[in-house]
Amino acid sequence: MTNSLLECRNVSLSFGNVRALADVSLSLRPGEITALVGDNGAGKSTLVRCVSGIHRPDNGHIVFDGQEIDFHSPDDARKAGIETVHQNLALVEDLTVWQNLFLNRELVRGFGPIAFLDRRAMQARAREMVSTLAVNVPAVKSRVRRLSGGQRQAVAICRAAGFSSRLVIMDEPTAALGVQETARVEELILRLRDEGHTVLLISHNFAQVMRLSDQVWVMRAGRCVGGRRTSETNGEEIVSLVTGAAGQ
Amino acid sequence: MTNSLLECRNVSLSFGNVRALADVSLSLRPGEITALVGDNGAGKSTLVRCVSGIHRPDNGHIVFDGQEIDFHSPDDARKAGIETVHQNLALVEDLTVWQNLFLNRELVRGFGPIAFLDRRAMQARAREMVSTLAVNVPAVKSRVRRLSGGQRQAVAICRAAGFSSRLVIMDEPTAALGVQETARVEELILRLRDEGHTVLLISHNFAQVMRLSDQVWVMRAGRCVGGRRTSETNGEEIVSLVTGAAGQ
Amino acid sequence: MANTAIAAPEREAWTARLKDVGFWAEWAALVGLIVLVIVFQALNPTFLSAGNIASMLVAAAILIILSVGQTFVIATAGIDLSIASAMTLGAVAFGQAYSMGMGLALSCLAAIVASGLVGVVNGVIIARGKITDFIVTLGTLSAASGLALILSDGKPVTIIDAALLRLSTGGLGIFGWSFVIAAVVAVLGHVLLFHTRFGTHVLATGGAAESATAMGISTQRVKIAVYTISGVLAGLGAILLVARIGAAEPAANTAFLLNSVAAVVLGGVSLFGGRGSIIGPVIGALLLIALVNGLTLLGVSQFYQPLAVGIVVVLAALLTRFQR
Amino acid sequence: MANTAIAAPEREAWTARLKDVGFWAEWAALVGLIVLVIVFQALNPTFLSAGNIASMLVAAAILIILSVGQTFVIATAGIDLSIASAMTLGAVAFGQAYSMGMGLALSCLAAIVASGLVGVVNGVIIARGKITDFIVTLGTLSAASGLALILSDGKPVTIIDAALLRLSTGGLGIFGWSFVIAAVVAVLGHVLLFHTRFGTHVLATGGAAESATAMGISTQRVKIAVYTISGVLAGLGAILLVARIGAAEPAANTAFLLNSVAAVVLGGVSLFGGRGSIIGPVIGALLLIALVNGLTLLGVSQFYQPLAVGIVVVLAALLTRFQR
Amino acid sequence: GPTVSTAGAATPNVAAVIKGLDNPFFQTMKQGMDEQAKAGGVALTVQAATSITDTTGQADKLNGLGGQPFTCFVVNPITGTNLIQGLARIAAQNKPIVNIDSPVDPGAAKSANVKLATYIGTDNVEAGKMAGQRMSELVPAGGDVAVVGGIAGDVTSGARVEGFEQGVGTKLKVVQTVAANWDRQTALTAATDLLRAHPDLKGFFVANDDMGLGVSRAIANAGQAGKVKVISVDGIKDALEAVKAGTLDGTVAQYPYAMGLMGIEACQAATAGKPLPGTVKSPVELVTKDNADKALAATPKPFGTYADPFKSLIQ
Ligand SMILES: Nc1ncnc2c1ncn2[C@@H]1O[C@H](COP(=O)(O)OP(=O)(O)OP(=O)(O)O)[C@@H](O)[C@H]1O
Ligand SMILES: Nc1ncnc2c1ncn2[C@@H]1O[C@H](COP(=O)(O)OP(=O)(O)OP(=O)(O)O)[C@@H](O)[C@H]1O
Ligand SMILES: [Mg+2]
Ligand SMILES: [Mg+2]
Repeated sequence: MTNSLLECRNVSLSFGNVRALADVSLSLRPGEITALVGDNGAGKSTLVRCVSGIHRPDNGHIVFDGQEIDFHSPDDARKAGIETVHQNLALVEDLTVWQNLFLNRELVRGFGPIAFLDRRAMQARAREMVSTLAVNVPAVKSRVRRLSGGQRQAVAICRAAGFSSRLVIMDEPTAALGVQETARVEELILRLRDEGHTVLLISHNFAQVMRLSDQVWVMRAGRCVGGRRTSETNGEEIVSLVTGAAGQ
Repeated sequence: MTNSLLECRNVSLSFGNVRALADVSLSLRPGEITALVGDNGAGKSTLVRCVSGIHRPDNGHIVFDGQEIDFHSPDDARKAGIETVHQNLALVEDLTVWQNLFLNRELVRGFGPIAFLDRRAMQARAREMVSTLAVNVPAVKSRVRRLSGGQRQAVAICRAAGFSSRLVIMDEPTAALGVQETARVEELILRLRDEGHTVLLISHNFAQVMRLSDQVWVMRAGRCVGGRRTSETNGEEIVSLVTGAAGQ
Repeated sequence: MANTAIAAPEREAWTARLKDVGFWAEWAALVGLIVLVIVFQALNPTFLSAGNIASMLVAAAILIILSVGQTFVIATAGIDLSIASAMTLGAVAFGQAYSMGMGLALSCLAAIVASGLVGVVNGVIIARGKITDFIVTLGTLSAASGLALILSDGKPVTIIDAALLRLSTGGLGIFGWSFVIAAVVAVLGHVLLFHTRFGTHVLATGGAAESATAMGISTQRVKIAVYTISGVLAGLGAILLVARIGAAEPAANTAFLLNSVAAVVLGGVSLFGGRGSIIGPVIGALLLIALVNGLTLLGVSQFYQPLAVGIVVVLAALLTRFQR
Repeated sequence: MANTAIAAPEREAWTARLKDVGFWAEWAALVGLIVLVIVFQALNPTFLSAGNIASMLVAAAILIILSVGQTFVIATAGIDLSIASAMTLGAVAFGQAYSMGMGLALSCLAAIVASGLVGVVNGVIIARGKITDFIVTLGTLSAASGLALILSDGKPVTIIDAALLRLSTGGLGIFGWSFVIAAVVAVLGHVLLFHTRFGTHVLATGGAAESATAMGISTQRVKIAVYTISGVLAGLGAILLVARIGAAEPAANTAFLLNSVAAVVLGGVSLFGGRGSIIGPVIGALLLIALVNGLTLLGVSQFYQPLAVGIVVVLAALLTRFQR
Repeated sequence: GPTVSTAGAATPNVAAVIKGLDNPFFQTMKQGMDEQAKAGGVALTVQAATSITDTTGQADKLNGLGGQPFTCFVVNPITGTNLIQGLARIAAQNKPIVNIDSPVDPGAAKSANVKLATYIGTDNVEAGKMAGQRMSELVPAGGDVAVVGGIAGDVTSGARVEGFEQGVGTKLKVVQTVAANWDRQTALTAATDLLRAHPDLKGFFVANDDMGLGVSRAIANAGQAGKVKVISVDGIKDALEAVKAGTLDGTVAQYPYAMGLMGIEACQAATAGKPLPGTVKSPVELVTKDNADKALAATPKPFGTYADPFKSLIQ
């Protein structure tokens, strides 16, 4: 595992007496789509939250782009170039689409030491982001509260994809989406890869995983129980790893 | 459509200027699994909420078991024998598993006019429900807040299946579930049918729909655009109905 | 299975519980009360004398009753800011009825009806009008105290009644009658909240109103009911107040409002609703009363008392931080 | 497409807006204010005389300033119950500094520092201690008024200062200086809330703290900041209060607390956070002041005033019901 | 005193701003005003603060009335300075201002160019002093007494307590002072605690009658009736009855009725262009069991005679 953009080494994390992550080691190659699969409660989202700076591991190291990282906040992770589409989307319902897209990334115009929001610029950029990604989202000035589940997911994905990040993490991005919307998101994921981004995709949809990913890692009960090149495996093998039917 | 348990005739409903349902007509045969598919925002959940008494249609009739119904509250629907697993699960996080299972169905022991909760009986019955359905849920006395997404979905399904209802409606019951959990829920759905319940299943997973259902209805933009016997159709035809590629 | 970690044994051992910080947090008010009692007793031995305990319990009676009412409201994620004004109105109604010669029983009924009506009005406006509890009860706080002034023409009515005097001075051993009444109210409140369908529906309404509605619970009816309970208990409080001071006055009683909310929150009940406890708020009320009593016994200057109360409230709240 | 129904045109036509009940609801306080003005003016023509408008605006100044501070706190889904006590403490600090001969400027600074410190303490305990805003600020409400009593030894200090007198009596035309200051505060508050990154983060913290955290916003820092703003504005209010009543007193000022919350809620700001407006609360404050002023002009009996205030508050809140 | 003339206004149109009406003391004051206004054919508007601590609310009320065509103003300010701003505007219109009960701070009045037509009232320190002297007669020398005040930091309460301390001098020992917020229930609880804390307590001075009745109740509840003395201030009817019944050992009656009545008289005189005396002392009487009957019979008027310099001016 020499050439890797992100590498987790023996990452562990417990919540009280729930051991959510136990010595997880895995790595992501740059420019690839890596999938992470596993049962409900296997620890996938927890691992993602460690990488994106929400949790700090109790033990272990995370190496990003050759450097060991120790994020103190999600802000650090975003600054380092890691964007995440969280499972709960992390949108603020009472803010507008453009405000959500630029949350904590607001464009400002400064007058001396005081900086004012550049609303025009943000709205224009937001419209652009939204249309470039060709996802059917509503007016950028409407509040997220008015959006349907699928539209929200689209906004969250736009936000993660819209900034020049090195690594885009997507935690079950298509769970609530219909067929058409799912197809669009899959297109987007492939486009992100083609543009040189590295993508970490979490999904319960094995067909999707087999279709999109270059590499699959499997988690079970807080452990990483194996990794396969997608081209060298098949759905059955992954299922048996997930369920623990396969000997490790 | 003579022999049907539930029949919707020209049901319409608008929220402000959003026409969520427009002249929807469909029917469910007793003892069958009927699937309802459609894009995000097509109106599926809204239709379900009309049938389960949360919304009242602006227009149209709903006939259940030969009688036209006019539910004024979800309670009426439950009393008539319609149980629903809502998309948002409708669990109360701060109550325990058994309290959620018996919510508004509490067992009481009366002393004259005063009735006290029969906690023992409810806990025992809850344990039974949970184990009969063989879904891996935790202790019935733990709060739902402590449960993982999959476990919650299981509790909501248990609640709907646990009472002797005529019709069980499930709105995307496996959206957040892993492979193993999904398999269990699918088994449960088949078991419910075998026990004589009628099931209405909403799902974005077409493979699942083809696997389980006897009949499929397709909604698009608030309209019901067609129905097929599952045995007489295939995935492609359904997709083309959903996307509107097929001429109607 | 990934899930097994969650499937804890149904009954945790008591020893394990005692080591759990969450356990202590749920009993923050009790811990605080015990600490206070130890400190005050060490500094002034009259604190735990039978006489002083008796007078603390009597002084706590009204606050306990109001806190029980407030608990029901807060359990539905509401708040009753009008509880003290409703009590004032009840007291004034009592006074007017009594001075019209309607007798004790009818006067008590007048108090309960007047305060109860404030509760019903709150409940109906909140449930049917779908307005935030805070602003509605802020409005009725003002309206009820205005009505009390109008009814009484701003004048106190002295009530001299043998039965009322016995109520406020007699009792069973160290338990004055008014405390006995408060204790009965607390027990009934506990049973209602945890052993009836209604109680479960109260908690469900506070925890997730939408889910409760989907399960066929009429959250509107629950809201109206809890505000009515709160109003009726304010009426009961009014009777005890009249008995205690021997007069029906249109005084504002603002302290009772803030103290009732503080007692509930110190008792570990979340202002976001969905969780409840009756014993907690009762202990919270005792804590607040014991604090003022102890500070007075120790001769702490009147100027230092509010500071001490503030610090204890924040410290006790810090304990509840570890809850859940 | 099913989704097109939602993709409304970005700018709704004004005519369409006027027909929309939601539009009226957002401006409930304004509608209420206009109705009140029309009614009072019809009943008593002095109501809209220049002199009366001037005195209403001056009377509203302190409340406006406190409401702006309260708006920032409420926008983060908090509530500052200590805002009036912090003002009292600020006033007392002013009085002590002034009577020590520290001069006007330093005394003003003392007021702002003292009140600001209450805000900082609130913010730090709430953010770091993760305790509910309600109980922490209830504690500091008590603690700050205790401190004010201790500092002042319970005695008011009469402040006779020409500059302060000019501040409270002079002005630009019908706009007294204190109203001018309040207006400047409101404008600055609006700019801060809607035209800076900080303002967006305040709304995000109130709307969805978890999402804000996930996007790298330090909700703790935001919380500390809004309580500090609230405290500092309470200090500014304290200076105006001292100028207005010509004395620094350790009085409780409870009415300012309830009125500041009422103004914010009447201004259409949700107590659940995430939404804000500065103009709304300002109009809410004017509404409350105009109400009392008009009732006084009409010679409505003292006893009927609380009733009238309560009814108007509930009615105005009923209007906001149609919001969203 | 200053003479103020208003251009030939035949019947005075008087506005009065007093303290909180939720207290019987100020209601009696209003009663005195109303009755004199009726008798003299004076148009009268009375407004009161929401409560006895509502300094800014009271100022707002005066400002509201200040812009209207009244010919004379009667004010009872909550503090020495809180009404200064509104008074400055009224003074600028050259309308007479009659100050009753609590005095307007002279320094503040001077700096704001406010000239008062007259001041009618009693000194709260004086009232407290009378109570203190009476207490020293009732309680053996060296005995312990406690003080129950109004809201901590309240001016009126402070002045009465200060007077009481002057009145008892070194003869008695004030062991503790508590604040009971002008509230009868709170006073009852506080007194119960004080009796427990100081078993040798011989007397209570209470800053108003309403609280005084609560304290006497606490003493009765503790079975110490007669052994512990209570003296309060105000002279409301219920308190006079309690003095008669012996549950209260005395009250210093301040006769707000007379203050209100003389306030209106002063306005009548001022409107008629008569010169007013600068300061008029309103009656204060110590009511004890001996004279309680007389006091009750006369209430709300004083039972003794008192000087009313305005009577002759408006004849
Ligand atoms: N904040 C938390 N506090 C306590 N336990 C937690 C917390 N977050 C996660 N857990 C527990 O950690 C374990 C792993 O959860 P995680 O959300 O990472 O699973 P997941 O693999 O993402 O599952 P899913 O597919 O359902 O999203 C679960 O048992 C969960 O209950
Ligand atoms: N309470 C409501 N108020 C306003 N609009 C609503 C409401 N509920 C649903 N809608 C709108 O009605 C339309 C249909 O929504 P519905 O939830 O029925 O879709 P769905 O088919 O269940 O979609 P999904 O697959 O995403 O769950 C959407 O445009 C939605 O925004
Ligand atoms: Mg997850
Ligand atoms: Mg749906």
